[in-house]
Amino acid sequence: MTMQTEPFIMNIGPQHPSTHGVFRIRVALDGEVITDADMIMGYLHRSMEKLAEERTYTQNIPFTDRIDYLAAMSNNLAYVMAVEKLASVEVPERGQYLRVIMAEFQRIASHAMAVGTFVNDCGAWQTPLMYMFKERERILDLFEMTCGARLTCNYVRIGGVSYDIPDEFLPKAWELVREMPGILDEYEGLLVENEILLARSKGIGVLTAQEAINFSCTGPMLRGSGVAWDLRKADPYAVYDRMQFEIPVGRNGDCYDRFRVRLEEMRQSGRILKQCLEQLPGGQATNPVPLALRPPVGEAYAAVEGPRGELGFYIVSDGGPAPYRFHVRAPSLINLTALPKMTIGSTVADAVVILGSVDIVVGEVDR
Amino acid sequence: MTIGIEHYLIVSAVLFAIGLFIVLAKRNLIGALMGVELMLNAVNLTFIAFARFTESAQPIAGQVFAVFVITVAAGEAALALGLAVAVYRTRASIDAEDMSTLKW
Amino acid sequence: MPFPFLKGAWYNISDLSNLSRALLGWVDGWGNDTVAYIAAGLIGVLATMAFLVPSQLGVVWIERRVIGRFQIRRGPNRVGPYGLLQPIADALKVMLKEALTPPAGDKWVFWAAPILMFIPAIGVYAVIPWGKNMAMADLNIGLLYFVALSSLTTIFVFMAGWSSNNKYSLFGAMRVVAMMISYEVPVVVTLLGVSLFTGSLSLSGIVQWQADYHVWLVLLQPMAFIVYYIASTAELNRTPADIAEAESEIVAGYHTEYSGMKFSLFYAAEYTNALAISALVAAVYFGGWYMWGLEQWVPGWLIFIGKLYFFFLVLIWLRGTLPRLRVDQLMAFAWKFLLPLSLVNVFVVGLEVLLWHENGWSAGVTLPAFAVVNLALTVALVYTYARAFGYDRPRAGDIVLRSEIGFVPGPATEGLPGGT
Amino acid sequence: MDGTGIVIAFWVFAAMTVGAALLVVALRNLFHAALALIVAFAGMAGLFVTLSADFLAVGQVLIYVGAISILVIFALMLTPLAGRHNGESRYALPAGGAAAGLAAVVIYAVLNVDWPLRGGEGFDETAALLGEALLDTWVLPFEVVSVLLLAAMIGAIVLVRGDGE
Repeated sequence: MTMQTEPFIMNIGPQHPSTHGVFRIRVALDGEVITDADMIMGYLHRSMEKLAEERTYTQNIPFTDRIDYLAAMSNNLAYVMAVEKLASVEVPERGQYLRVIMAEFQRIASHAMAVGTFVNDCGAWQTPLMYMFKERERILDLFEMTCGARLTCNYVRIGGVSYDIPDEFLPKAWELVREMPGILDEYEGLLVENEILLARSKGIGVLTAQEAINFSCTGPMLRGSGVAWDLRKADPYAVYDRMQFEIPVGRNGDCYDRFRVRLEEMRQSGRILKQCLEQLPGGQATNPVPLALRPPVGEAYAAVEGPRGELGFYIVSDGGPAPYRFHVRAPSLINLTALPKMTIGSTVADAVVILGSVDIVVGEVDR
Repeated sequence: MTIGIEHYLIVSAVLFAIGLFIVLAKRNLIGALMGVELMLNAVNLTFIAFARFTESAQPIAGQVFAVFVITVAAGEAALALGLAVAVYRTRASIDAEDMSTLKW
Repeated sequence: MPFPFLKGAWYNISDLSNLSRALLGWVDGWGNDTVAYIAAGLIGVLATMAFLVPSQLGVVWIERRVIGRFQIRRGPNRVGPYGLLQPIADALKVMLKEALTPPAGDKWVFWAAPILMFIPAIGVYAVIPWGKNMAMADLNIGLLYFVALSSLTTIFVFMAGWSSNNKYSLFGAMRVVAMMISYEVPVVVTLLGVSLFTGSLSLSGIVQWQADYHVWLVLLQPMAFIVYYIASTAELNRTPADIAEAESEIVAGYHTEYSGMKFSLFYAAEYTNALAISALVAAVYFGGWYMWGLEQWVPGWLIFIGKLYFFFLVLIWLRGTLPRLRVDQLMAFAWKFLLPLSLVNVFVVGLEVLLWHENGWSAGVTLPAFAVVNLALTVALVYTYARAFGYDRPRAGDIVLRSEIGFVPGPATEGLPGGT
Repeated sequence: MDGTGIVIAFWVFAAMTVGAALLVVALRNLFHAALALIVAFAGMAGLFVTLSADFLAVGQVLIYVGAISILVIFALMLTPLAGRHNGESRYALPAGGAAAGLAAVVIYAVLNVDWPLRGGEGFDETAALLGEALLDTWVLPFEVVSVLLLAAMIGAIVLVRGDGE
């Protein structure tokens, strides 16, 4: 006996509470089980890579804020590092430390958002998200007092950072860093052993290490699948080579492991921040560079370990004031390509959880 | 005016007739099943009306019978609808007139 | 005297039924049965409404405030003192919103569903015993009536989901049907234990039994209470079983397409149902108006409403803290966890009733003994079974900290070079 | 209490039941027909109440309105391609004749038989009476019916299960 029915096609998105923006998955269903998943992107395409070819190197920094609006600092850093590589600009030590401090704070903020929305996608009614927002809010306050913006910071500059930190920054940062382990213990106490969360995320959306590598996944997606890979260790940039920290790695490759890896990374970021704040040297934070920077003809690729994975910028210079080619290796987009692999065969409810565990930012997927 | 047993029996007869018509005339299998349910309901009404109005050693017996009818109706509904779904799966149709072969 | 029926009875606030009985007696004096029946019905309806309408507004405020506290925020506090007028503002807002009807949907069914939703939601209040002698209609099959009427909700939810002509809605509707049918079984089987023990299907009778024996049924049948409360939470479509309107999965489930007043009708019906379930739990398992003598000093109906609101708060608590289960997990939970437990409960209760009544043991010794036995059984069964039923537990080695890059041996990296 | 209330209730519920049953025949949309069927079941529950069969009335609501009609609707949803048309086959005319004839015969019989009526009221409380009767006089059929239900359930599961599972 065979069932002769046409598949039930359902659109998850583009307007849907769980797609984290305007992203659409067209799924074919058999009952609740997904038999086919088709990702449709581009609803948020803003043509940033092309627009960047018309603007000077400094003018492009705000674009990078808006690529991944939850991790503006990391994006700034990656882009600026690419330009610095291209133009061979040196950054003073204090600038390097400030960059790392901001990037790690940004990682905590971004992971807090990721974990919160992930648990939301599992069906919790906003409560974990609100808890996560509590600390994210304090981090955004730190950003605000440093550069005036909370979300789209536009802080890192070619040759350093836009402003040195204000006087009230360090006490607040120290307070937060000291409280961080306790806060994380609270989060873990709330979430890690929650029976329903375990039921919803353990064994769901399994991606083996081989598959994760084949899909070029990076970040918590890759680490959740048992691959200890972190650019901060593999190819240390800024001052990460002076930091003591560890790479949290999951062994099962399911949604739960990705969620746990994120929680653990927040802890490690706290460690890094502590070391950075201890070692923070004095002196100049920025080497001034001309606003209309004209790097020599050539190309450069620089990548950082962003909250979502390897965030790389590839820039080609023709010697003019604007990049000839500006390309972003967006971890959200590349991690997302593993989505059909993970969702086919699971249910609709699982698909939402899996999407939540990938932690996409649609601004970065579509650019 | 009082309502007697005749009133209930006539309502029941009308309902039974409607149910019979549905069973005999409807093309859709599930539609026909609705007729069966109506007929069973009509029979129940008769039993309960008798239990209420007629002389008997154990007047509740009519209601006991209705309980059995309801129970059997539940089983019948589950089974018949299962049949309808099974037929639909093999034939992609639940039109009663399409089901004219004994074997396929 | 303009109101002779008020003489002597009205000031006894511990038994408001005096008031209505006096009023009825007065109306009955006119010599017209029909008028008296209608008056009796009207009094009951008005009394129920006198509870429901303020509660309806109250619970919206309570839920928003309490959930706000759960989520470290304040909740509504702008409209009126402590945001008390927020529900009225909410109500005005939804009334003024445009009521959309999906053009490809089934217009009549679409309109009828939210209105019909209220029939079971309000109808079940007829049998709630607010206090001694204070049930609007003390049906001798009240418990069954309650269950039967609340099972009607399924149909109206399905009507809403189907007529919207929206795939999310249809999904939600199908889920509701599957879930409600599954969870009705444990609900009915657990309540069976109650009526076995008390020998009554009437809610007033069950409360009276508890008052007579000076015990709450939850002490005698803790397992039944747990099973019933979980199953009825699921029937209410509240977290962790809100798969019918699972916001993160199917937008808003069966009421995705509803807006304005029609949406708020669903919303209100949900609260009405939640209050009704809380009332049933308070009456059946927590002694209704009975509180070991406290009802001598405090009006019984106040005690009852207090218990009712307590269980409503528990529902809010669950909603504020738990994620949602998946459909198949919920079904498995109903059939594999709740149903066996409720069957065990019926068996044990039946055995106990048999022992008790056949041997003519005295209640003073028997009931404490049963309470201890049942509690032990509950702890053993619920705990061990829940453990056996539990999903994968987190293991110590799930997350490994590495200071070097490389592969971590584990299920995900099988066949890859391990540990470098 | 054979008062005006019962008379009104009877006519209301009888009209509701028969009217809804006619709608089941007349409505062309099968889903609407199923909804009309639910109304007919509910009216039937009302008629049961007027016959002082309160337990059965509630049972009717629980089983017919709450479960069987849901099953019918579910079956409708599971057969999406079958066409939701509630039309008649070519046997409509003879079927109508048969139904009308049956109704006529039964009504004639009802009106012309001298029923052995018992005076007095209906039952006070049927739940206990029913329970005693079921577990006393009718215990064998009761058990047989439970076996039948089990068999029907297993049968239904076997029927709708696919081969692959």
